[in-house]
Amino acid sequence: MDLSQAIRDKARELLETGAVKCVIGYETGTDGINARPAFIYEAAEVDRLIFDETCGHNLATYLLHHRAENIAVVVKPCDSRAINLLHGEHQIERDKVYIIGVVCPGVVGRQWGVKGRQLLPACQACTDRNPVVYDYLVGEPVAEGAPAPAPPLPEVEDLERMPPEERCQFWRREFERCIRCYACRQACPGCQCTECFVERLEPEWVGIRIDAPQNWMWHTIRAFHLAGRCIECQACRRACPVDIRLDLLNHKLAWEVAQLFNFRPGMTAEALFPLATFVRDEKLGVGEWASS
Amino acid sequence: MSASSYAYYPGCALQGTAREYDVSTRQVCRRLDIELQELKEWACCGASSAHSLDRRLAVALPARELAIAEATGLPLVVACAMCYSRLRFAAHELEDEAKLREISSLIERECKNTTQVWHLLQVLDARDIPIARPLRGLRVACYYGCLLVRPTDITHFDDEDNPQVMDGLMHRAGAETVEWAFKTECCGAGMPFARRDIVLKLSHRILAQARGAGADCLAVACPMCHSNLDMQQLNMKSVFKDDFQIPVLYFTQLLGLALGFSPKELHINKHFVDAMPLLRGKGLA
Amino acid sequence: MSYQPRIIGFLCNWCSYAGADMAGTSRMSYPPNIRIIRVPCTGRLDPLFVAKAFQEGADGVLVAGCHPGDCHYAEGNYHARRRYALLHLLLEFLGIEPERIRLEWVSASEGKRFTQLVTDFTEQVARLGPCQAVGGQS
Amino acid sequence: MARIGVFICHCGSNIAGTVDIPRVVAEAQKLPMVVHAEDNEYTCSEVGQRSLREAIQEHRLNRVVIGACSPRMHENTFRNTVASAGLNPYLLEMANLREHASWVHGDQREAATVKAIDLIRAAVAKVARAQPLFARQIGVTKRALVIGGGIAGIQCALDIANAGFEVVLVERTPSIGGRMAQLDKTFPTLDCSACILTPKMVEVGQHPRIRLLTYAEVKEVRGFVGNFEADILQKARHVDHDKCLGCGICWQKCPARAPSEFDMGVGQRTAIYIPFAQAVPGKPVIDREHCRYQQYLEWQRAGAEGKKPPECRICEKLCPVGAIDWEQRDEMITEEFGAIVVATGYKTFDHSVYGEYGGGRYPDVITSLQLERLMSASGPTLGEVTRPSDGQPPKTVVFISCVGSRDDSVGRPYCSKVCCMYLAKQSIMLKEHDPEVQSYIFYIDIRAGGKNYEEFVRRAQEEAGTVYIRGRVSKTYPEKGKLIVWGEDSLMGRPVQIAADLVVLATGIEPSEGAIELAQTLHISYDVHSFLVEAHPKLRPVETMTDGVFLAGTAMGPMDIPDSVAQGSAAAAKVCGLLSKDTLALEPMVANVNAVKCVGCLLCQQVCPFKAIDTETLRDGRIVVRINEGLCKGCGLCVSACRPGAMNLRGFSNEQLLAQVKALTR
Repeated sequence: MDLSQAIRDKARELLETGAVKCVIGYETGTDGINARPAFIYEAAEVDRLIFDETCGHNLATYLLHHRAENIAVVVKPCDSRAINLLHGEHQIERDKVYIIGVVCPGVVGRQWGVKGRQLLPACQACTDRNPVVYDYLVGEPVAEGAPAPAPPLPEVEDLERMPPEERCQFWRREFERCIRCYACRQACPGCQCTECFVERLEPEWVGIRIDAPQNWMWHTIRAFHLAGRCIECQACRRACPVDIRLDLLNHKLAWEVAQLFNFRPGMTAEALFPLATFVRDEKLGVGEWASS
Repeated sequence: MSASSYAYYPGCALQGTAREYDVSTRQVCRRLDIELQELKEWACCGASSAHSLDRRLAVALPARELAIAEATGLPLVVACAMCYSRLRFAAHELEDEAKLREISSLIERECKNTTQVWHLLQVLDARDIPIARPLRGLRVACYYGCLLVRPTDITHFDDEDNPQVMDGLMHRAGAETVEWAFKTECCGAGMPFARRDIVLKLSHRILAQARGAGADCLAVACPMCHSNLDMQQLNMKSVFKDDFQIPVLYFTQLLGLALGFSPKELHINKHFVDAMPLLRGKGLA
Repeated sequence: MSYQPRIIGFLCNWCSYAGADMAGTSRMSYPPNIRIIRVPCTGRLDPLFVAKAFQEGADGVLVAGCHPGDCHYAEGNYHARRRYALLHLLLEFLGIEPERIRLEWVSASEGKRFTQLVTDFTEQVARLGPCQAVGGQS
Repeated sequence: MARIGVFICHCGSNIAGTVDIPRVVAEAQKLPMVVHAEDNEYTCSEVGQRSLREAIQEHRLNRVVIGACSPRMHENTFRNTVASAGLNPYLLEMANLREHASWVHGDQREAATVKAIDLIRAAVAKVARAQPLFARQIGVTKRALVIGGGIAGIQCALDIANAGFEVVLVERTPSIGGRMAQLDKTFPTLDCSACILTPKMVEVGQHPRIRLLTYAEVKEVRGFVGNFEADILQKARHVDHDKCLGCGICWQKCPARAPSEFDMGVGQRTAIYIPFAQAVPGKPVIDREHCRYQQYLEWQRAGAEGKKPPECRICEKLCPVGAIDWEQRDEMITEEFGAIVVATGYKTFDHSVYGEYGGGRYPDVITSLQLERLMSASGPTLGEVTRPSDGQPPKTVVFISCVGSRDDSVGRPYCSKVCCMYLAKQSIMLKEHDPEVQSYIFYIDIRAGGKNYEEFVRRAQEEAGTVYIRGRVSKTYPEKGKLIVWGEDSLMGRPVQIAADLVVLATGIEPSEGAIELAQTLHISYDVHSFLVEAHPKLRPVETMTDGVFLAGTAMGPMDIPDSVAQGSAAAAKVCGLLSKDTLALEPMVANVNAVKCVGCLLCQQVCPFKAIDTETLRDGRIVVRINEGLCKGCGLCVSACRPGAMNLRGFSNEQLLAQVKALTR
């Protein structure tokens, strides 16, 4: 059966039985090409729902705004890891969320004019095709080996090879463009704070001025707050109006967390966040200076 | 260990003094549908002398055999306890990556140290054994020797003081096994030429304990043990005035009997202490 | 005058701050560049203070606490070790030379070690020159 | 508006000799919010302190910065000074101009002066953001909980109770007495162990201020110093101890048998039993596993299939007071305490890893504690030492020391401390029991450090004729009714062989079962061997890192009876010191939560080493965290883990640290 139809059928059943108040899914946007999030409250409206390769948004983020009611949400594998993340961090009540998981064919970036077919680079490298958590699965599950972290993106490796000055120039060029609209934060399921540090006057972590050092500070803190938590759904990158390579920053940290702590966030809701624990005699390359 | 095909490393002893161990091993495995693929161009494992001469050589020699076995993609089975010990030792040493690189270049073969090394006892222990002729009434003292069990964290074989694998196989073959304390005591090993006095003393003690425990015969898994315990009985007679006349057999020979082979097919007639009167007496030959 | 790097040192109250005091009491001598901030524990120090110090113009940041197993609060330095391992990699990726950041263990009796550490670190940062990574005026 | 005063101390020439003080004062005066700056010869002197007090009043200062020595030196002094001038003591900040500037940069006047100015600037920035803090007072529940009824726990409970405080003593087995009760004699005096112990046990049982809970376990502990709450599981005894007179008819007539735990398996007990004759309380419990009636009930519950067990109930029929209560159930008792002492003791090492000694394989290889029971006049053989295999008295006995001690290969690198001495004792006692006995002791080193200990070992060698062989045993096997022991005499450099009648293994000491679970609920630390860890090995030997929780006896490591008793008393002294106070002042520099910003991710709860973070549900349904100020030690791990910035640390707030960073990077 067609994925869109399967989602519609399930959504109709859930709304008709009153199991949920709302189904969060995708519908075709006003340009007729790119999908956009859809919030369906009436069974009669379910035919608006679609699923295709333009359905990039991570809808799990919207659960943060609908904590009180029973909600169904359509998730791709990476989005499903966000659900586990939110569940593990006590941001959602699992029994209030009905998860419609979709076996993911990969998604494309925003399409201009016509629908393209080039999957996002992250999706090309991605090996996680099945959602890690769901109540109802749409599509045939793909046989998978043991989940392994994707190898570092070539661009990350290129950056690592650069001398520090070049690397910092690269990031200066990226961060200079930032207009501090915080769309990346709004799109991110990991950003849950009621008041973001960046908007606080005391302590003033980030100055109000939009300039290179303040932008640097904003992006550094944002990246570190997501270290070990980012599930690399690319929502921030997609949301960025000036196309800052936030994905590289996130990917670097996700890769390092996997290497240092053998950890991938969101694979289960119960897994212990690596910065919430420690191993007494681990060697992490810091604090190992021996005086002569 | 459920595979039916194994790479097989006989080792030098099984081509010479312990022919009967090789023959009975092949017979038993054939009957149990275990395919043994003898390693091509196999050579010395270094046993008994290399490790007292050169530490690198002691690893390089068995590592070469491990590399050859690795190329077959099959798990490796050995019958000789000395070979088992050296191969396990090498595999243990090669867990160190620097060592692995050094040795690989030394033997001019790629070795990833992925070969699983099993002793024949472990392989047979995991199989069904269709007994044709139970060894009823035969009281066996299972003698494991030192090399299979020690050091435990390298050989990963069995309890080092009171191993049970061979006893279990003998029970399945219908024999009784005696409870005794010398299953893993030293027999004198490679010293019969240099210090025959020591070998005689140690082997004599083992045989005396086996006899005291009421054994009709010993079952062994090591060619060196076998020659000490079997061949030296003649000398014990002159030194200790103690004529044991206790047959010493490879466990594969006893298992072969139970599987229905004739003593001749298992070369049981090739030992110094003749086992035939005992077997005839028990109605097993 | 030759280039003088600006170094911030965050020292835990129980071990490393006392170790720095020990260096003083023993009249040891080390380069004057380091400015020490006392914190109860390396685990108290959000690694982002280190990032903030760089953004504000520091050329090097030293964080020092009790040796593993000696934390006054039993576990603070173990958590710090994980956090700093990650921060280190993040800042390096952003173009800050890893030699500008140090997390080390100094006990209350290691005045000498503290002196050596600060001397060593100051020289190391001085060789790198001013930290340009954050860029622009702040 | 902050009005800050800055006071620069010359410290004689210690600071003034290197730092240009007038320049520092002049620079300090320019700093924002600084309304007064001065220098003093010695700020800590009476003159200096008076000047400080006067300046606070004259300039209406509400914040103070003192540039002087290390705060580790004089912070408390100056806190008291500013408090005496009416200022909150936490509105003070020190800049360490001496240890961190003048003393380490003695030859660099300019650099040291610049650094001093920077440090003053940072201190001003920090103190401007300081909040007044108040030490909260909390009440103290004047009762103590002692966990473990061995000699350490007994001594501790008695000392606390005799000082006038109530004590609840919880013991897991049916009687107090512990390991000491199992011993026949004690070294080096050869006192009869029971004779010196039982009076203390009786005193515990009769003490008006001690409540004894035997056959009970502490399951969970909540709260903090002065205010603990413990859940104690009273296991069902099936005997109503209020009715029971302890007449003993039930355990004399009970037909069911089980190996006696108290006799280390070398003797038997009945299913309704007291562990030993002098048990306190001297009233029995029914062991459900071995009781025939319980087996019958179990058979009924399982569907009444197979052979029907006898419906026994003999104890019930014979009990003159009707104390048998089949309906009794496990019961959870919750009590409040001000202090807790952990004295959970030890168990012996499982020797089965040493296959070469033959323990478990040959019946005449026994442990030293089993021999102790065989030697005891109240033991299963009434003090006649016999071989388990054939009941014959042994004539040649081999002792093997360090079985599970000083051996890294079995994960026990430590010395169990008492074995050398009890082996000497046992060899002497065997000789006294039967002059024909010859003892051999295989040892690694003889450790006899203690009052009259070395002399005692000499006595074993010279009077009892015990042969000490320095070396280890390689094999033990039976031959012709004897146990042949092979070993090495490493002093003579040759192998030895002894034909023994009995082999005794000196099994080492390791923590009791369940010690880790208890440590976890009490939140005290334990080492790699699961021994509990004291707060400081030299200076705080019976305290833990959790205020109000103390340790005594072998739960923290091997020790002998006098050390255990001393620790019991030491812990009691600490408890009494605590309970003698009506209130406790809590450390005010602890974490606090801004519930508005908290998103309830609970990461702080996961990182807190002191379990000081609870959750609460707000009226709008949000779950947020709350600091338990009694438990919080102010480490700040939660603060640095808190992404939303809801958590802060009083005295080291984010605002303050950030202000310092900015002041120092200016």
